[in-house]
Amino acid sequence: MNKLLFFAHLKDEAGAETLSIDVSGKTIAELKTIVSEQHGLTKIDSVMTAINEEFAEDDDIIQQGDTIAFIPPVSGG
Amino acid sequence: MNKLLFFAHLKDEAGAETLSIDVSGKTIAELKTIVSEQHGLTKIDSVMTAINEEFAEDDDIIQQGDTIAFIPPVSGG
Amino acid sequence: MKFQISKEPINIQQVIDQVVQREAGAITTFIGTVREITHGKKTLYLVYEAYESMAVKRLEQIGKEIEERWKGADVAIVHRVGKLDITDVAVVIAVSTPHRADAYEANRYAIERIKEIVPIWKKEHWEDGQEWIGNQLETVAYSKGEPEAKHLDE
Amino acid sequence: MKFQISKEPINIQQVIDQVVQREAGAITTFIGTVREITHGKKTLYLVYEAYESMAVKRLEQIGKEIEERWKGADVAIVHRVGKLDITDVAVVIAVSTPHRADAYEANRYAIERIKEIVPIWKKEHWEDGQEWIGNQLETVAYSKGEPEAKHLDE
Repeated sequence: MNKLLFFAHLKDEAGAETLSIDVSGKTIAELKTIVSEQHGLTKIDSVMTAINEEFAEDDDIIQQGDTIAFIPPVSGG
Repeated sequence: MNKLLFFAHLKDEAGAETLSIDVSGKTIAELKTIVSEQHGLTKIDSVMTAINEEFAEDDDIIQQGDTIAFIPPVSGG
Repeated sequence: MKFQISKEPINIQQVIDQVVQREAGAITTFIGTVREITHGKKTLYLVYEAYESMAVKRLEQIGKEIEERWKGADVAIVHRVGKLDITDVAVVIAVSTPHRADAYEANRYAIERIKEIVPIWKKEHWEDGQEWIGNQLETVAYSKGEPEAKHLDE
Repeated sequence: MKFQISKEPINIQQVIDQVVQREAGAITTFIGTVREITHGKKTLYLVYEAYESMAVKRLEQIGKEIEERWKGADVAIVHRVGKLDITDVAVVIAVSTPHRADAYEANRYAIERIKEIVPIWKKEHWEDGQEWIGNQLETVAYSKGEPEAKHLDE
């Protein structure tokens, strides 16, 4: 299984803070398409992702047990 | 009368912190020569002066009652 | 604990204390405060949210980047989360260095990097609504590299 | 009392408190601390002396210069005098501005101007002697104008 995390407006759009789903073997790009189509996430292209708290690239492959976070443009500071 | 103020190494050189002396009518340049010759102040050219707490120029004329400070290169901060 | 996400008000002096060193002649701090008016609009309050565990890692990363780029630099950063009122302190960055020019530059670098890579978001609340604020840029995972010159100076 | 010469240790938070404003999004501070090693020589302690009444006027002048150059800036500066040990705080400059770039620049301007026009002197005490420190430059009464680029960054 994998854990997906949604923050800021993505949390509102997805209607959830976390989601448990098995997406191991898929790329980040494939996962982005899935959450975009199935969970209503918009502007997915401007969303960064992290695997286990490290920034990920679109072609990174998700492993069993990975936690994937969807990170909209940050606005701290 | 006028009051002269000496700071930092000038205080050590002059052997005094303050000096009462009548120098009204003289320019700052003239006063510099006086304190240099009579009070052993060295490197007087790199010393700034202030009249009544405002920076002065060499050709400023000292008035009765003015306080003149001799200000070596500053090193605050 | 030089890199923290805090639910409580930040004690500025405590952040500074963590970078005091005998080799330092200069400490700079950056204190980000909640401004009332932005782009002509009146903010009532903000809510900051963080991906806390990752945010701490990215703050630590920024600290390491600075210590590599500026010799002898020491860094501490605390970012607040939760509801903040006008003039409340959102972030405190303290940097100490032997000489002052570095303390300013390294500190500035830290805030620019925070605005790029640290997963923290603010939601602005106005009289007529509320919105999560993003940097409004096409954003990629620039986990390394220089702050982008085009970055907005908000 | 936004511009002070202090015989007592400086309370940094109190200096910051004086520049908090609802229009500010950024506060920077510069904290000058006593460094142990300068030019390879070990300092034991420093003594700062000021022409106090004039120093306060010049700090006020620097504050005015900043408020004219950086819109919406607010400034407070406290300089310590007397005997200071290693890591003790000699000066605290706090500047608040609406946007952060100005807060860094205006703060940097303040410390450069202090090193030019504020009548304060330090005497360094080493194991083998002591000396009043000057800026080692040909110095004229530059009561106005930009900080000099050639100024040493100590």
